[in-house]
Amino acid sequence: MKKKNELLYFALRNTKLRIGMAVLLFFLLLMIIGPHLTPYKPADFVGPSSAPPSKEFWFGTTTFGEDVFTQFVYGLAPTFLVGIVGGVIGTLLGMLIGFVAGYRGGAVDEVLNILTNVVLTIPVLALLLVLVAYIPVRGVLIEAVFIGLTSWPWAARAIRSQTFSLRTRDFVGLAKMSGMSSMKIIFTEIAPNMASYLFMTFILMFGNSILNAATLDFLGLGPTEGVSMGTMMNLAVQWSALMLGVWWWFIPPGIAITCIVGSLYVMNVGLDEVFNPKLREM
Amino acid sequence: APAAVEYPRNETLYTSGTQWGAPSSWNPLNGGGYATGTIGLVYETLFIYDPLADKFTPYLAESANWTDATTYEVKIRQGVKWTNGQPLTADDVKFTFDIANPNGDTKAGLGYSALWKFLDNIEIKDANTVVFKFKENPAYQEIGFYFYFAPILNKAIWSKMKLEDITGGANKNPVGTGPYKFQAADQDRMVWVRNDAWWGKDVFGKLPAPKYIVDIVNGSNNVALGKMLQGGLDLSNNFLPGVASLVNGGYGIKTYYKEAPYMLSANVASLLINEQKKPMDDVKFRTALAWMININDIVEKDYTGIVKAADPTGLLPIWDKYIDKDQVKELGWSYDPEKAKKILADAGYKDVDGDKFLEAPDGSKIALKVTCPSGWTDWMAAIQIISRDAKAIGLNIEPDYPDYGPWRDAQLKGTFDLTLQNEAQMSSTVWSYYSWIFQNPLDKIATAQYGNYGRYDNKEAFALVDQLDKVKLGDDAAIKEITTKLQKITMTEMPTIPLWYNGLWAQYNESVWTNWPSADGENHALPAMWRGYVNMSGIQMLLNLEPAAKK
Amino acid sequence: MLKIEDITKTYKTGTFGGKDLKAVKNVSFDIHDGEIVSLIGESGSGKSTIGKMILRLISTTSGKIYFNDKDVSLLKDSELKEYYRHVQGVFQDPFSTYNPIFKADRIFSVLHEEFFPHIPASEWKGRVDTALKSVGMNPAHVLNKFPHQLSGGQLQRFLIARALLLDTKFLVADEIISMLDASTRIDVLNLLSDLRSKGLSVLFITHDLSLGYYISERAVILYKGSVVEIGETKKIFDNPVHPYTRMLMSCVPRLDKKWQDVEVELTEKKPMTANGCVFYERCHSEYKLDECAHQSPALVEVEPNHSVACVCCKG
Amino acid sequence: MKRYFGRKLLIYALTFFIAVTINWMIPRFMPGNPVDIMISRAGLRGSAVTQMYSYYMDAFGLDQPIWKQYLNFWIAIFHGDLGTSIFLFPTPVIQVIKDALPYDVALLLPSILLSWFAGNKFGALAARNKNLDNTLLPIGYILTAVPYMWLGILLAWVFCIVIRIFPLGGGYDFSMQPSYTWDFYWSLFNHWVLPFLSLFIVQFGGWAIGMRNLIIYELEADYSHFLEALGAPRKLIRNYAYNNAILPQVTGVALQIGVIVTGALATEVVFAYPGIGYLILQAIHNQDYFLLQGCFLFVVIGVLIANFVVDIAYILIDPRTRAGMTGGAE
Amino acid sequence: MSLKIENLTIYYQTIAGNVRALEDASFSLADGEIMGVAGESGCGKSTLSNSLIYLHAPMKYIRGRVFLDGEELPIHDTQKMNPFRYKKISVIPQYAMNAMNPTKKIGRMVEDLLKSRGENYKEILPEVKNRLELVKLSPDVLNMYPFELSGGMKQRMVMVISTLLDPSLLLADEVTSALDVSSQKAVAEMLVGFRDKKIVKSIMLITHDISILYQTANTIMVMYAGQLAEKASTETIIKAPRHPYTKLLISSLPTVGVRISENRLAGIPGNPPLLLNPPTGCRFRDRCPVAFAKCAEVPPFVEIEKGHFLACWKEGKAHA
Ligand SMILES: Nc1ncnc2c1ncn2[C@@H]1O[C@H](COP(=O)(O)OP(=O)(O)OP(=O)(O)O)[C@@H](O)[C@H]1O
Ligand SMILES: Nc1ncnc2c1ncn2[C@@H]1O[C@H](COP(=O)(O)OP(=O)(O)OP(=O)(O)O)[C@@H](O)[C@H]1O
Ligand SMILES: [Mg+2]
Ligand SMILES: [Mg+2]
Repeated sequence: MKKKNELLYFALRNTKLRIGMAVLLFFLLLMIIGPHLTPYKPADFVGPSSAPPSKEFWFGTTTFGEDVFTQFVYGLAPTFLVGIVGGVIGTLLGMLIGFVAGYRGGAVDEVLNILTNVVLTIPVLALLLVLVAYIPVRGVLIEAVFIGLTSWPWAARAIRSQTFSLRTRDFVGLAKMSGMSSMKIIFTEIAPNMASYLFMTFILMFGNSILNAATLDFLGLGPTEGVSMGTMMNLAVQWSALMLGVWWWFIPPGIAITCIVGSLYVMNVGLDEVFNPKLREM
Repeated sequence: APAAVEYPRNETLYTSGTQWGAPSSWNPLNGGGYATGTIGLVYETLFIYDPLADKFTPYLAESANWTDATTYEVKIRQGVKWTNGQPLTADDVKFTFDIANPNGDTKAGLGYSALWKFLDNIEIKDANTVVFKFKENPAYQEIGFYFYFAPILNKAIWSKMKLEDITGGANKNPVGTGPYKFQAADQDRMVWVRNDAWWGKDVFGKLPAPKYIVDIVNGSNNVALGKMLQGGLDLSNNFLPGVASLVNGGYGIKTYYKEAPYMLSANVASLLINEQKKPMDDVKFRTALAWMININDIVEKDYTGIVKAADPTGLLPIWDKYIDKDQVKELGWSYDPEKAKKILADAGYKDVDGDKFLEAPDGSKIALKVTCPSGWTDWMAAIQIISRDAKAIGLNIEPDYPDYGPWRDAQLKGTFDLTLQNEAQMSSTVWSYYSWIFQNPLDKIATAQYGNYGRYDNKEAFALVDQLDKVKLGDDAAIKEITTKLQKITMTEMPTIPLWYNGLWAQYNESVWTNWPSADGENHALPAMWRGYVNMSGIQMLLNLEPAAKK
Repeated sequence: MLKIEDITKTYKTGTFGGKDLKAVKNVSFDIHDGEIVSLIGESGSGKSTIGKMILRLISTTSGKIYFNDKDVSLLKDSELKEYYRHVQGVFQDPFSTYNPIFKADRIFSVLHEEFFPHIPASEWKGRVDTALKSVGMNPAHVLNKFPHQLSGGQLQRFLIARALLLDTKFLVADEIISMLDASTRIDVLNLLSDLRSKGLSVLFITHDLSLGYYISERAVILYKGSVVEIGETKKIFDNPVHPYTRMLMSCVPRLDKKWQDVEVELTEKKPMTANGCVFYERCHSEYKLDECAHQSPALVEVEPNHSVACVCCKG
Repeated sequence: MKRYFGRKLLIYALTFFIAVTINWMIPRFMPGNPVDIMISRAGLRGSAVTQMYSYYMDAFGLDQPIWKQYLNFWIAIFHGDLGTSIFLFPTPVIQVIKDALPYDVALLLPSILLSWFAGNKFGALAARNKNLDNTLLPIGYILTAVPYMWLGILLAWVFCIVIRIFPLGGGYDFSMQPSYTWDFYWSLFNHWVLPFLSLFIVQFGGWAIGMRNLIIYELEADYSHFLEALGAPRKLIRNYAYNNAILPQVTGVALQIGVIVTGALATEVVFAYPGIGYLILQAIHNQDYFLLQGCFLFVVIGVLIANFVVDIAYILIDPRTRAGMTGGAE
Repeated sequence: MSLKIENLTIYYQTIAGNVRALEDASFSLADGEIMGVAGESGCGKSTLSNSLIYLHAPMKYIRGRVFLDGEELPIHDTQKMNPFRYKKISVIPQYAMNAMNPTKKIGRMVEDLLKSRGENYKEILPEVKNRLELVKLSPDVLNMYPFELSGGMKQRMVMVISTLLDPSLLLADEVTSALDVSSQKAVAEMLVGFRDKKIVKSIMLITHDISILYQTANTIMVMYAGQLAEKASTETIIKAPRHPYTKLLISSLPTVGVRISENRLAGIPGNPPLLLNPPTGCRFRDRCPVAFAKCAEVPPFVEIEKGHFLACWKEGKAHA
């Protein structure tokens, strides 16, 4: 009990965590209430072409006269979705492979290790570009799944080595002597011990998924429907928004991605400080 | 180390917008892939065709005439030299056409091989005269098309080549008769240097003003526009969205017209309809589609006014003279959703199951996709508008953006519902447009079909297109008569729905070169380096250019 | 009850698994009902390895371990679970034996779940309380606490209580008191001894001879994975024969006698002679012979219930 | 040592094998026939279509049984033949890549190495200076979180359009021909700067943060405390911490290479810089399967080589692995 | 009088409050003296030793003064302490196994360390080799990395490093705990040797293993829960302890020759108090068999006999 309170105390006191959390919450909130703040739909041609920000169109309009603010708030959801789905899949895969490799050791470890190395050395996003280019219909979800499926190796590696050191701990031996099955030991004894680590892994995956998705979207290989921060940037660039001075179309999505991903990274460091007493500032 | 070779700004014309990948072939027979300018700057054709004036100008040919209904005598221009010093001969011309003969010795499959459908043989009358002997009843329209299309080759060089080199070789050392010679090429550029010994110097009284032409490989619109703004690009044949605001914004950027649509019309973007699928096989349904599309939104919102709405006949402005205006008034359409609704209601389309979408008269659900390749942003916006308008009258039509490959595949295999296409380009003959719509025969459609992707079947129309093909060049009355019938078919049967005319995208910067083509100036050439356009008066544009410094 | 026959354990070591390390070499001994046997040796001599092999936490490379005449290595799922009902272990570091993020008494509820799911919770609680009391703890004081809120001695007693909850017949106690304070050590030791009187057998692993002597009937002295001396504890202590045992004896810090001025040869990372006596390099015995370098001596009984593996007592 | 290299080689070989196989599968299991596309691009009609269709099918070996195509593919690879580009027909893919490769090397190597050095130095600096840590580090976080291409576009806009101090597009000035002159090098440099910067800046942030965190860990390590207790000056302790923290950063490079390659891809697109990344996108948009295969293969090879170099480098600089492999003390 | 400590009080700052790990410790250490510090885990032994050389957060200096060779040590001032460290006072830390930079050759690290302290490595090198010989290490270890050494070797290497500058006081915290009986003996004897060879003047040897202290120390100081309990010559502490805690502690130690069947030893009932909110007065009160009302006050640590200090109301009074 005491320990948890202590973590909470440090978590609440940690500036990095607080700032990161605040930024993230802000965007989450915007994602939720944003669509209610705007009377338009993202693909509606509602205003004059390329109008600068004004009272009516807070972030201005696109070349087509779409409301940038509307696109922006609607685009947040896919962005978070990619982050979460990609992050969850990546983390789960990383956990599964990391745990099994680390816990089992021996030949299983060897094989999984090679698999990890293979996926790690294949330039994943290049592969992703190639694969994604051929999928007939592309949705945010498929994109997210793809990203998740290819982003696990580093996590698997890290989790494996953690598991490796944990599995020799005596409490694992005790669990074995209590007749627990391997899977049960992994998930009830080892995993909870790495909870903070896994959480941080997820956060990094979350951020990376968003960045990867933005790159795909930007290259025109993102979802073919709906708006996301990446597709907004893609369209803005295709329609020469910056060159034509329509900066309001191009800047907000970039800032949003930077802020969201940045806040995740900052939170990660903050969490590290919370979980690791040595790094705490007294 | 060699000294730095530089192209002085005031002697160099920078162009872009044609070459989409590193220049990799200088083979004029490689229709889709030769480096910008290979035909036109280096290789020349017997004629050039000026669509704005609707005029064939003898070019490598000095003159030509039909001595009888099946005999075409072409006089080769005197004093034309290949850049390797050899003179151009009748042999070269004969050779050029002979290799494309499917029954000849070489049997190269070339863009103008189809000429041999009508051609019997080629004879050399004298050193300067070539006689083309046609079979009975030749298709004059198509023949004219091939004559300004086929690049004349140097027999001495090409006759030594193997078939695969003729059709697919890179021809890295192009020897032509044109005003420019190969200078250098790299992944991102193609450099031509002027051929000061060009025959045109005497004929036109001048050489093209730019000593060098540097064609920049397209990066992205963004980069092209950036370079344009930096003044590093004289002619951009890119589709640059938003250029309207630049033309009026004091950036020194000019277009053919001073106001909307700014650009000449180059091709027609049509809604292709798969007539083999329900309910698109119902002409009423197709008609309703035509009435429901708010083309103005596409023109104004999507294209910010740089394109023009298409005439219901789909005929480009250069073919305006063939349009039967009264008939258009009677049979044509415009945006009227109420009318579209009524047509559908009358035809028995109603919402049976209460999902706010209409069902077909037989009660089956209608759920269609209208497609365009992912990443083609202007078209993506256009089909969004179409989908929106369709939903407004109760038709469930969703936009869909497959990648180019699957999209193209669906056309070739005829598996799409509705899609956009703009293959029908400006050409020397209106036949090219109708043959694209009514491509026949249906049963023999190859996978690499060109046209009629919706598999529209109409014997009468097919016959009319054949008849049109055989009209003599310049016989406008006959053309008008036949096309009036075809216009009627297209407007009542709706094999496709013409939507808007894509522009001959051309933006120029006058800081170094002036006297660009414009509606209000004297230069009425086509401002394009696009493939197939240099020999459609694009070369004229070059000849007309003047250095800005002179002023 | 437990019979160890000629077991060997080879580890793969080196950064990339290139080398073999024989941690245990052909060790045989047995433990009878209600007996405490000490396994004594320096760090790295393979004591824990033997303990873990008995507990099936690691596999044997060769040799057999029999529990009540059953080959332990052949046990599968339910049989293995049954085995763990009777054979349990307690380890050196009480803090690492507990999962730090759970309350310490989770070890009891896990047992409940795994072995006695049919017993109602209330009855189980009663059993836990009884077990805790029998190891001298007040359940009210120690339950519902995190490991770091309990002392090492308490945690070790928890583990012993855990063994009591099962039908434990045999306990591997691996250095269970070396991390404990002097004052708590003796309590845990006494507790072990009390359990013996309830019929429990214990393999008591330690590097401290005084502890082995204090508690066990028999002792096994291990050096570099090999048994060098084995027999009744009293006999070994009163009459240590093997030079290694003697050296160990001389090094034990005692409260009654100051260290003699005997040179200690330190265990450096010295290469071992391939076939010779394991102790050859460190041996200063007057009996040291040249042949010791080539030939490892077998265990020889020097008196009843006391065997030594040294040339000095050949015949 | 042998075993270690044996295993590494196995992994590399396997990766290569899998990558090449994926590579081969790409054009075969994707919708659309590349030959159809070639033909429709050439605008052929009538009998010319069938004629050229069979000609190209034969030329690309697509008319052979699938297993044979696979075999041929491998044989061709070992002959350095990656087929012919469709989009840049008739240029051999290998030639296309050869032309683009120097640009990638010029972009990637310096950006990786320089950002690594600068980032590490900066991170170390931040770890020892509270003010720096508090003010400049957030910037580091922001930099790592910036999407590469977005930064690229901003740079292009500011430096090419607004203040016009750098050219936009291409590998060197369009008014030049390659030559061994200073002017030419200067031009190369000018075109290189912005793409380089956009890669450099983002990576720089990542390394700086990584280093800062690692150093803080090292400063809490026992050996640091021991030195402190013996009154060693902070400078020495930090030097040690830095030298130890650099080790995981080396392995970090290997992990990062794939990511950076992708980043380079986006950057090249933004600046129309004629590298492989740009080619990949063009190949995708033009269904140039063979070019795509070739590019991907080269990226894989590049990444494998880079990883191998990092592996070796790591062995050389970390005494623990070095001794472990040569048999060291034991 | 080598070391003299007056009322040294050190707390740990935690969010839950101050952990009162060392309270009013006053004692002294003579030249040539090896003083063993014994006591249960958590009683403040390491705190005492660490505070003398490197007092850092979360440790907090509360009060007290420390004199070494007559000079006051500014222990609460990290900066001012630096000149004293290593040269006057040095430490073999509890974590000796990890005390050396894992990626530097040991010789290199020693060189760096010495240079940074303004010493000339070249001049000292022969002495380094001497010392290595003293602890039975070959000079080759200077060319090795720490991971190439066994635990015992590392321990001895750190011993050599720590004492290179002949400090006046050496703090040795649990230096034998992780070692085998044989290495334990060797290391302990080497420490004594260092003192005998006057390499160090006096040693504070911290361990919970009293039998080791019996073998090596001149005096033993017993601590309990952050307070000093008793300090006397080794013989006195082992044979005639006065503090009830010491008595119980000594009587619970098994030693060779004792068998459970013959002589069942007994432990000390109860647990030491938490130092976050320790009981007032004598902290052993709750577990003490002879505690009485007076024990609610903190007993002073007084000299009851020559060299025998004690903090107990009962025992102390009886002989005062
Ligand atoms: N998992 C392992 N992998 C490789 N070697 C190991 C492993 N576990 C133990 N060893 C080695 O086997 C030998 C015996 O180890 P073991 O733990 O059994 O010794 P021990 O007698 O219990 O020592 P200690 O008193 O230090 O616990 C040692 O040299 C050790 O380094
Ligand atoms: N960093 C810290 N933060 C809070 N409390 C601490 C910290 N370090 C030690 N303590 C507390 O201070 C008290 C004394 O600790 P110290 O390490 O001095 O004990 P010790 O006698 O050396 O014990 P051991 O024998 O286990 O090393 C203990 O109660 C401990 O819980
Ligand atoms: Mg052990
Ligand atoms: Mg301590």
